Amino acid sequence: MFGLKADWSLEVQNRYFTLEDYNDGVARWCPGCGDHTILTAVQRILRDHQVPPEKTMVVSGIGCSSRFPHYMATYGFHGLHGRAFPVAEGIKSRRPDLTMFVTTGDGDCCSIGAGHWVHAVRYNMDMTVIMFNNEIYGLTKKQTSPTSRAGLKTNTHPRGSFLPPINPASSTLGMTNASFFAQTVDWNSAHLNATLEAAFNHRGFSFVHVLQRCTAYTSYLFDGMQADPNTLALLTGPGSIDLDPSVARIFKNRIEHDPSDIHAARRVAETTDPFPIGILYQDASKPVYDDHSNEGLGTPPEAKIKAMNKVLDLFSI
Amino acid sequence: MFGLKADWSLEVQNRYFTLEDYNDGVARWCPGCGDHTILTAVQRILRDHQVPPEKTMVVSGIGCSSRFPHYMATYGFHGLHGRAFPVAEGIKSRRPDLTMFVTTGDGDCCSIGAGHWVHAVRYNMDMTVIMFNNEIYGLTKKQTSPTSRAGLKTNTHPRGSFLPPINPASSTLGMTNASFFAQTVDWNSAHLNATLEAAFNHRGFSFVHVLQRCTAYTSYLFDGMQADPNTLALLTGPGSIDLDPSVARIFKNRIEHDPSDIHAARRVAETTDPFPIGILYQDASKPVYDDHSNEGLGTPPEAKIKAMNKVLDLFSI
Amino acid sequence: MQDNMETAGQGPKRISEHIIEIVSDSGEGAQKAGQTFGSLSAKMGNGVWTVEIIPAEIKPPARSKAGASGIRIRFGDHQITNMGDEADLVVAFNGQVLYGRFDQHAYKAGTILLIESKWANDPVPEIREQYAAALEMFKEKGLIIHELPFEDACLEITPNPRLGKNMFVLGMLSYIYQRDLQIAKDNIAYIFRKKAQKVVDLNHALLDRGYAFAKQHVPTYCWEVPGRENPGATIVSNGNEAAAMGIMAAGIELVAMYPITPATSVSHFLAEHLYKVGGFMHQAEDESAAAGFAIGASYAGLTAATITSGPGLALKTEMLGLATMAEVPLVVVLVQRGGPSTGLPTKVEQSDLLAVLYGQAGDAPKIAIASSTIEECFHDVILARKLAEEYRTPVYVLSDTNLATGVSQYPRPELKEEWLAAPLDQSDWPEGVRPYEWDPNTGLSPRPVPGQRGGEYTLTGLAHTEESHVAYDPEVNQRSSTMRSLKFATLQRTLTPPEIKGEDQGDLLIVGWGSTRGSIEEAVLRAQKDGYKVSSTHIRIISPMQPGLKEMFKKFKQVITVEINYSDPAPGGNFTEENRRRAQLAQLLREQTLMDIDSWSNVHGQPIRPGLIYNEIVRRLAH
Amino acid sequence: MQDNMETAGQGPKRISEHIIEIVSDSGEGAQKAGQTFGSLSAKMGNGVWTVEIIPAEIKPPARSKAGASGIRIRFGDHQITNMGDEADLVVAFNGQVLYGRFDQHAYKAGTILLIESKWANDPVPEIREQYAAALEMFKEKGLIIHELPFEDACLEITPNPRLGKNMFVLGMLSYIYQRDLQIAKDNIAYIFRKKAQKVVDLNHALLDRGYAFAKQHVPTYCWEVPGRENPGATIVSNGNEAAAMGIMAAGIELVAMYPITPATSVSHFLAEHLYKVGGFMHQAEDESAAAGFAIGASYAGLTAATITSGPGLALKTEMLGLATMAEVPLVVVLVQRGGPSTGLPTKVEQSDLLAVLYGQAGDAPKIAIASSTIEECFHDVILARKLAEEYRTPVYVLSDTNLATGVSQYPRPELKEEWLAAPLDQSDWPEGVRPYEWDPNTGLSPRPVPGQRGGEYTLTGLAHTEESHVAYDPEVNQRSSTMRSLKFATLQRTLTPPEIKGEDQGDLLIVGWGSTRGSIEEAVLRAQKDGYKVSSTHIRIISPMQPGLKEMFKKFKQVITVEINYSDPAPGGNFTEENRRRAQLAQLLREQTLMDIDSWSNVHGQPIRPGLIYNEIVRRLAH
Ligand SMILES: Cc1ncc(C[n+]2csc(CCOP(=O)(O)OP(=O)(O)O)c2C)c(N)n1
Ligand SMILES: Cc1ncc(C[n+]2csc(CCOP(=O)(O)OP(=O)(O)O)c2C)c(N)n1
Ligand code: SF4
Ligand code: SF4
Ligand SMILES: [Mg+2]
Ligand SMILES: [Mg+2]
Repeated sequence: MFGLKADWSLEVQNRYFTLEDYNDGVARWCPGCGDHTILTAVQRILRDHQVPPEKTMVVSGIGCSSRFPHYMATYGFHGLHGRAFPVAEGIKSRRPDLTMFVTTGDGDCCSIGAGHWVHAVRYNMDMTVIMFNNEIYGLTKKQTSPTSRAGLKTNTHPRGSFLPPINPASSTLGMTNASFFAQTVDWNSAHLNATLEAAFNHRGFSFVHVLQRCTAYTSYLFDGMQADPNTLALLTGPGSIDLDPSVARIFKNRIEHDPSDIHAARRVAETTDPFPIGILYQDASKPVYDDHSNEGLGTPPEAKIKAMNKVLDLFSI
Repeated sequence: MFGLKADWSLEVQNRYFTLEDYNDGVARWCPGCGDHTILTAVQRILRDHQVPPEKTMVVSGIGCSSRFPHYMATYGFHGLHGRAFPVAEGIKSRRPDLTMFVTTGDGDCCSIGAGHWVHAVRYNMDMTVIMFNNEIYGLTKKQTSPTSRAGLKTNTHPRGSFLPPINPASSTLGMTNASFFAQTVDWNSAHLNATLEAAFNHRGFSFVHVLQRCTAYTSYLFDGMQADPNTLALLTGPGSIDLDPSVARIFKNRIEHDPSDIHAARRVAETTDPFPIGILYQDASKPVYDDHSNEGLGTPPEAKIKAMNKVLDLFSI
Repeated sequence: MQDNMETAGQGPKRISEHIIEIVSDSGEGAQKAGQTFGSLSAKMGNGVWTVEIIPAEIKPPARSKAGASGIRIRFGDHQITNMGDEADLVVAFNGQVLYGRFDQHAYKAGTILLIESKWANDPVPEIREQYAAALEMFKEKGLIIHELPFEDACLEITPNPRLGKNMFVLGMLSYIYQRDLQIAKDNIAYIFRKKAQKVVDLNHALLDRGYAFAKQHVPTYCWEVPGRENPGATIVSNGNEAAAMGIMAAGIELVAMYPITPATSVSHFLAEHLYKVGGFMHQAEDESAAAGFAIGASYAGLTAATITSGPGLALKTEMLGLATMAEVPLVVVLVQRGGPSTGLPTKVEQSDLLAVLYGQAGDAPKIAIASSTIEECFHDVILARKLAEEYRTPVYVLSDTNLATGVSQYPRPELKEEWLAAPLDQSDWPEGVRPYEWDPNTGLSPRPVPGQRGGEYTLTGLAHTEESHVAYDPEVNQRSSTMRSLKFATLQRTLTPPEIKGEDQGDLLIVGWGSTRGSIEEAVLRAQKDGYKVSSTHIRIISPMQPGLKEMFKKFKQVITVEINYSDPAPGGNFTEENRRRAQLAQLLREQTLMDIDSWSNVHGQPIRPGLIYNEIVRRLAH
Repeated sequence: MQDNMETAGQGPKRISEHIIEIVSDSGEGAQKAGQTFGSLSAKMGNGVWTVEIIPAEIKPPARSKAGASGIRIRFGDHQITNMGDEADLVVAFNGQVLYGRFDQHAYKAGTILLIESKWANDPVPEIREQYAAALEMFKEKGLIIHELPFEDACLEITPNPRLGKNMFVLGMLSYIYQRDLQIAKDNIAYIFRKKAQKVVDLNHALLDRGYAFAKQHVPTYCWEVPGRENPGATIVSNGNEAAAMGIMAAGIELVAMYPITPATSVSHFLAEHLYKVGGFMHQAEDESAAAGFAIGASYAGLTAATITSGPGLALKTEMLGLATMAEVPLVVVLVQRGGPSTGLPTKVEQSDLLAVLYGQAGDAPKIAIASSTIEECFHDVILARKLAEEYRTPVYVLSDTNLATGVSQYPRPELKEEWLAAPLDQSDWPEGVRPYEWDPNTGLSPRPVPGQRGGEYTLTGLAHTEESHVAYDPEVNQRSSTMRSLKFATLQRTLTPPEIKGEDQGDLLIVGWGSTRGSIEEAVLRAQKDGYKVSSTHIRIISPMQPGLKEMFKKFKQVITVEINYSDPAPGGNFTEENRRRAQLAQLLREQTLMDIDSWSNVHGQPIRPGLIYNEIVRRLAH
C-alpha cells in the first residue's frame, strides 16, 4: 500500500470523469431544498475541469449545508460547527495539489464561525467557499440566524428577530485581504454555475454567497425573488462573470460594475433590493498564505537531518 | 446588607468625585507604556461626568491592556482572552444604570476575539470600547498580532510576518450595524480625551481604535509618528470631535469628513499614511440591543407569579 | 408487558398497562394522534409516558426506514416512569417505517400489528412487493398481523385521508382501550379551536368512524386500563419543558444559549414565555459567548443560566473554569446526547458526567445535580439556583434526551415568591469586607455586585487574594484553592444518603443516576417480586457526592451501576481485568469507596429498557 | 545541600554539589551570568540544573519584591535532575529583590549572601533605610552576610557597571568554585562574537577583576566541585527546547499554535528553526483554529502537532473530541501551568491530567505520555508521533513549567531518518478496504489520505459505520465505540510496568508522574540512605495506564502519590475521610487498583523540592 506509484501522472491523462464520478448516493436534503442545485453545480465544475475525485476535497462544518461532502464521491471532511475554515486551511497548507471546496451555512460561517471567517479572508488561501444562506438554522429546526431578516419569526424569536441581518457582502469586503467576493442564487443554475466557475478560477479565498431556499422553513422568503428576475440586479462589465446571453437576457436590472474597485464593490454590497448578483470584488494580486505555508515542501530527508544536526549543534557543549 | 436604601438618589447628588476616586494603586505597566495615558484619559472622563465609581464597570480580556480594570477603583471584570465583549454584553443586558467601558488589545479583539467583535458591533450595546493597538502581543512577549505590520520580526515570525495587518477601521465599518468608530493615538492626550468623550456620549457600541506605544517591543514603530504630527490627519467638519483650537493647530494634515457617510468613512478607513484620527463614522439611529434586552426590567413578583401560572395552565390537564 | 396482555375475550378485559405505537411517514399526524391519546388517558386517571419517534432528517423520503415518524404511548393503572419494553400493539401506515423500530427492539413475538392494507393493491409493482416483503418479515418475527383498509374507510368521510387518518386511528384506539369519547372530542375541539367548525366536525366524524371500524374489524381487542383517583392538579410535559418552567419558577431572569439539539427546545419554550415574567433570553453567537454573557449577567447581580448539550459544553469549558475560579453563581442546564464529538445528536446518552466534573484544567470542583424524573427537571433548577448563589459557583443540572423528549404527568408545582427573590441589592457594601472574605470554616463568602458602593473590586481568573488582587505567592494560591474546595466539603456535609429501594442488604445493589431511574426501579421491583435479593439506589447529587455510600454498598454482595454510557465488555481478547474501562459513575464510586463496583451499560442511543436491566439482574443472580 | 557545605579552610575544599543564585533587578544581566556559569560547569563535567527567576511583569520597578530577576544554578559531581532545596550561596545586587525568594523558601539559615554594599551610602535616605531593613531581616533568617562593593570595583574598569557587573559576578563565582577561566573567556567571546573586540576585552577584564575581588574579599569561600568523565556528545537545553527539537526530529512538519505561556517558547524555537527542515509553523487566530488546522493537515496525510497550555487546552476541547471520534493522528504538546482558569500563567502545576483524560463529552479515550526529564521531552514527541499514527488518535505529551524552564544536559540524540518517514502516500487505496476497517482483535485500521485513488470517504464527527457513513443504529454505535476503546486496550497490552527505584517491597512507595521525578528520586535515595524502607516509581504512560501497578503496590504498607496539583488537607473541620479530594493521579490509581492510595501535593506554583518530599517520608515512617 505504501510507496510512490511510478506511473501516476501518466494514468491521470487516461481518465475521463463524468458527473456520476463525483456523486455519492442520494442526497438527503428535503425535496426542493436549494442545496441540491448547488451540489449539482459543484459536480459540474469538477467535471468541466476534469479534477480527479481523489484530488478533490470538500470541507464543511455542521448544518444541512454542511452535509454536502457526504454526497460527493471525493474526499470530504464534515467537521465541527463553525470550524470548516481552519480545517480547510490546515489541509491546504501543505497540499497545493488538492482542489479545495468549503461549504458552510449562514450560522456556521457568520455566527459561531465568524472569527475564523475574518481570518480565513485574511489568510486568502486558495479555496472556493460557498456560503449557503437560507437565513435560518435549518438542521436544528428554525432558530434565528445572524442573517435572518429583522422581524423574522423563529423558534428562538417567536415575536420576530430584533437585529438587522448580517450583510455577508459588506462584512467580507471590509475584512482585510479580501480577494474575491461574489453572490448568486440557488434557483438560477446558469448564474450559479458561471459564478462558481469564476470563483473556482480565482487563486485565493473565493467567497460565494448563495441565497438558498430552505423549503422547510424560509423558502417563502425567496418566492417573490424566484418569480420575478427583476428583484435581482446583474453585475456587468469587464471582469464580470461569463454568462450565456440567453440567460443574461432575463435580467432587466443591470449594474455596470468594476470588480477591481473595492469602494464600488462596497457600495454595491449595501444594496439588497434589487439583490446584486455576480462578482462584487476580485483582486488576484493579494498575498496568498499558501505561498508562505508551502515553503520547504519536498525537502529530502538527508537535507532535513543535516539541518536538524545544525540546530542540535547550537545546544551542544 | 440587603434591602434597598431609601436615600440612595439623594446621596448621589452630594458626592463629588476627583480623579483619585477612580484610581486604584500604581499601574504595573512598563514605564512609558501608552496604556498609562489611556488610563488617565478614562479616569478624566469619569470625573468630568461625575460617574459614581460603583456605577462604573470596566470589562477586559487578557493582555497588558486588559490589566486595565485592576488599576481602576471601580467595578472591574478581568476575564478571558478574547471574551471581553460577551461578558460586557451580559452585564449591560439588564443593567442600564451601569456605565460600561471595555478595554481590549489587538490580539484580544482582532485575533481570538474576532467572532465576538463581529457580533458586538451588531448588538450595538451601549458601551465605550477602547482597543489598544500596539501591533504586538505584549503580555506574552512579542508574538505577531493580526495588526502587526507585514514584515515585522517577532518571536513567532523571526523572519518577518507574512500577511497584511488587519485594518480595524475598515473591518469594523464593514460589519453590520456599526454605529460609532473613531481612532486616535495614545501620545496626544488632548485628542485622546476628546475622542473618548465623543465615544462616551454616543449611545451604542462606541469603538475607539488607539495606536498604543509598547515601549518593550514596538514603540519604535511609532517614534516617527510621535515626532511628526504630519503623519496624522485630523478629521474635521460637522460631527467631528471637539478639539481645543490650540491643540488642533498642530495638525497640518486635515481631512474634511462627514462621519454620517458610511462610504466616505470606509474610504478614510483605507488610508493609513497619514493616519486619520477622529470620528470616522457615527450613526445614533442604529438599533441598540439594550432596548431589546431591557424588556421587562422591574416586573414585580406578583406579576411574575401570575404570568408563570398562566404558563403552567398551558400544561395542565 | 407480557403478563398483562390478553388476546381475546368478550367485553373489555382489565389490564394493568399497555404500550402502543403509531408509526407513519413524517407529516401524517401520528404524533398528534398519540399525544391526544396520551392526554386523554392522563385525564382518565392513567399513568402515561409518551415519547416521539423522530426521523433523523427534516423531510425524509416516504415509506423509508429512515423516515419513521411516530409515537410510543405507555399507559397504565399506575405511575409510568419510562417508555417500557416491547410494544403490545402497533398501528402502522406502511411497512417500511417499521424496519428501524426492529433495530431498536421495539417489538416482540406477540405484538399486535394493525397495518394499512392498501399497499397490497398499489398500482406500482415495486410497492406491492415491498409491502409483501415487509409483512413476511414481521410474520417471521412473530407479530400478530391485521391488514386493515384505514384509508378506504377514511375516504368515506374525507377526500384527503392522508391528513385525516390520524384521528381515525385515535378513534380505533379509543374503541380498543375504551377511552371516553367525549374527552377525546373536547381535545380535538381544543386542538382545532382556531380552525373553522367544519374542521372540528370532520375530525369528530373521523374519530367516530375509527371507533366503529375497530369494533367491526378487531372486536376482540378490547381492553380496560383503569384510571387512578384524581391526584390533584397535574402538569403534563416533557423534561425540557419542565426545565424551562423550572428556570422561570426559579426566578432566573437571564438565559443565554446557542441552539443545539437536544437542549434547544428548552430555549424555544423560554423564547416564547420568559419575557412574560420579565426575563430575557439571549441567543448568542456561540456557546462560549453564551456562557460569557450569562456569567457577566450573574456577576452583575442577576440570576442567570445557560443551556447546552455536549459539543456546546466543550465550548463553554474555559468560561466555566473562570466562573469556578472567580466564584460566579451560574446555573448550567446540560441536556445530554450521544457522544463523543457530534456523535448522536438526537439520541440519549449519559456520557458527559466526567467532562462536567473534570473538563477544566486546574482544580475546578463543581456542583452537579442529575435529574431522574421529568418532575425533577423542574425542581432541580430551583435547587440549583439556590446552591449556585449560596456556594457562589456554577451548578450543573444534568438531564438527557430521554427526559427531554419523554412526556409524562406530575403534580403541578405551587409557585413560591421566595423562589423569585433577586440577589441584586444595591445598598452599601459593609466597610472592610473583602470581595472574597472566605469563612475559614466553610469557604463561603459574601459577594458585592456592581452598583454597591464600597464593594468595588476587579474580578479575575488569575490567582488572587481575598481582595481579588492578583497574587502568585505559594501561600495565597494554596489557601484560595483550599477555600474553593472547602465550599464543596461544606455542602457535602449537609447532604443525606440517597434512598434505597428495597431491602438495605442483599445480593445485588443497582446504583443509577439521571434518567434511568424509572427503568431501574421497575426492573428491580419485578426482580424482587420474582424473589431476587436486589435493591436499587439513585444518586441525585453527584458532586459533591451524597454521603453514606460505602456503608450502604457494604451490605450487598455485588454493587453495579447501570448507565447509558460506554464501558468495555467483560475481559476477553485485549480487554483484561486490568485495562477494562468502566462506566462513568462506576469510576467515581470506585475511586471514592475503593469497592469493586462494576457497571452494566451500553451506548445504543436508546433509553435503557426495564426488561434489559431485569435480564442483567437475573444473569448475575441466577446460578 | 547541608552536608556538603563547608564554611572555611585553606585551598579549595571538595564538595559534592552546591546551589547558587544570582538575583538582581531585571535588565542587569544576572541570567546571562548564570547561564554562562552553568554551561561552563557542564563543560567541566559537572551535572547542572539552572532555572531562571522571572518577574511577573515585563518591566517591573527597580529594587522591588515583584521585580526579582535572576537565576538559580545547581551543580554537582553527579547528574542533577532538579532545582534542589535551599541555596548555599546567593549573589544579590540589592536587598528588595530577595524578599520574594524567601516566600518561596529559597534560603535557609547558613546560606551565604554576597550583597552589593553601595546602598548603605545611597544619597536617598529611604533607600538607605530599605537596605538596612533588608539586611536586618536576612540576619534574622540566619543568612551569613557579606556586604561587598561590586559596583565600585567594576567602576575601575567600566563607567557603566550596571551592564558589566554580571561578568564581574561570573568572575567572583569562578574563583569561589575554581572554574576554568579559559573556558569562561571562550564563552564570553562566543556570546559577544558579533560585537567589537573591545567589548570582549572589557568583559574579560571584568571577569578577571571579579576573580581577584573574590580572592581578596572572601578568600575562604573556595570550593572544588569535581567534574565527571566526559559523557560523550551532550546537549544543554530546557524542556521546551527539547520538545521543539523532538518535534523536528520526529518529522513533524506542521505545527499549529496560538501563543500561551509557558508553551509559547516551544513555538519561538520552531518559528526560528522548523522551516530549516522543510516544516511550517502556523500561528492561528485562536487555539480552536490551531487544533483544527493541525487536524486538517493530519487528515491530509501530514505529520502534525499542536502546542498549548491549560486555557488553550480548554479551547481545543471540541476539536480534540473530533480527532478522537474520527481517528485523526495528532501530537498535542501540553506544557502545564497553574490553574484553574488563567490561574498562575508562569508557575508550575501538574493539574491538567484529568482535563486531558476526561475533558471531552462522550467516551473519548486517549493516549497520554508524561515527560519526566528534559531528555524525555525530546524523545516523548518521537514516541507520540509513532503512537498517534499507529493508533490513529491524538497523543498528549504532558510537560510543565518546571521542565519547560529548567535547563540541564543530556546525551545528544542521534537523529534517525526513519523518524522522519512521511505517512503520506498517494498510491492507490486497496479496493474494497473501508476507511475504518477495524481489526476486531485490535481496533486498528488503515487510513486513506486525500490524493489516494479509491480511498475517497467523508470524515465525520457523527456516529459512523466502517464506511464512514453517518449511522445512528444501536449496534453501529456500540461497535464503533468498542473498536475505538479496544485500540487503547491493545496498546495497554504492549506496555511494561514502570521501573521501581529501590526495593520492590517496603513501608512506603511513592508514585509520581512528570517533572517531579528528579526530586522524588533524590528524596527517596536520601531516605533510603537514612534507613527508611521507601521506594519510588514513576509512571510515564498514564493513559492507557502502564500495567502491573496493583501487584507492585501490594508489597508496600503505604502507597502515596506526590504531585503538584490540589488535594484536600487531612480530615478536619468540614473535610472528612469521605469527602476529601485526592490529587489527580491518586484518583486514577484508586479507581483502577481499589487500593487506599493517598496523595501528598501542593499548589505552591513551585517545583516540589526534594527536601519537602524527604520530610513527608520521615513524617509517614518515623514513629
Ligand atoms: C458547538 C455546536 N453548537 C451547536 C450545534 C448545533 N447546530 C448544528 S447545525 C446548527 C446551525 C445550522 O445552521 P446553518 O449553519 O445556517 O446551516 P443550515 O442547516 O441552515 O444549512 C447548529 C446550531 C453544534 N452542532 N455544535
Ligand atoms: C485562551 C488563551 N490563549 C492564550 C492566552 C495567552 N495570552 C495572554 S495575553 C495574549 C495576547 C496579548 O496581546 P494583546 O491582546 O494584543 O494585548 P497586549 O498585551 O498587547 O496589550 C495571549 C496570547 C491566554 N491567556 N488565553
Ligand atoms: S431544512 Fe431547509 S436547508 Fe435543511 S434540507 Fe430541509 S430545506 Fe434544505
Ligand atoms: S509590554 Fe508593552 S504593552 Fe505591555 S506593559 Fe510593557 S510597554 Fe505596555
Ligand atoms: Mg442556514
Ligand atoms: Mg497588543
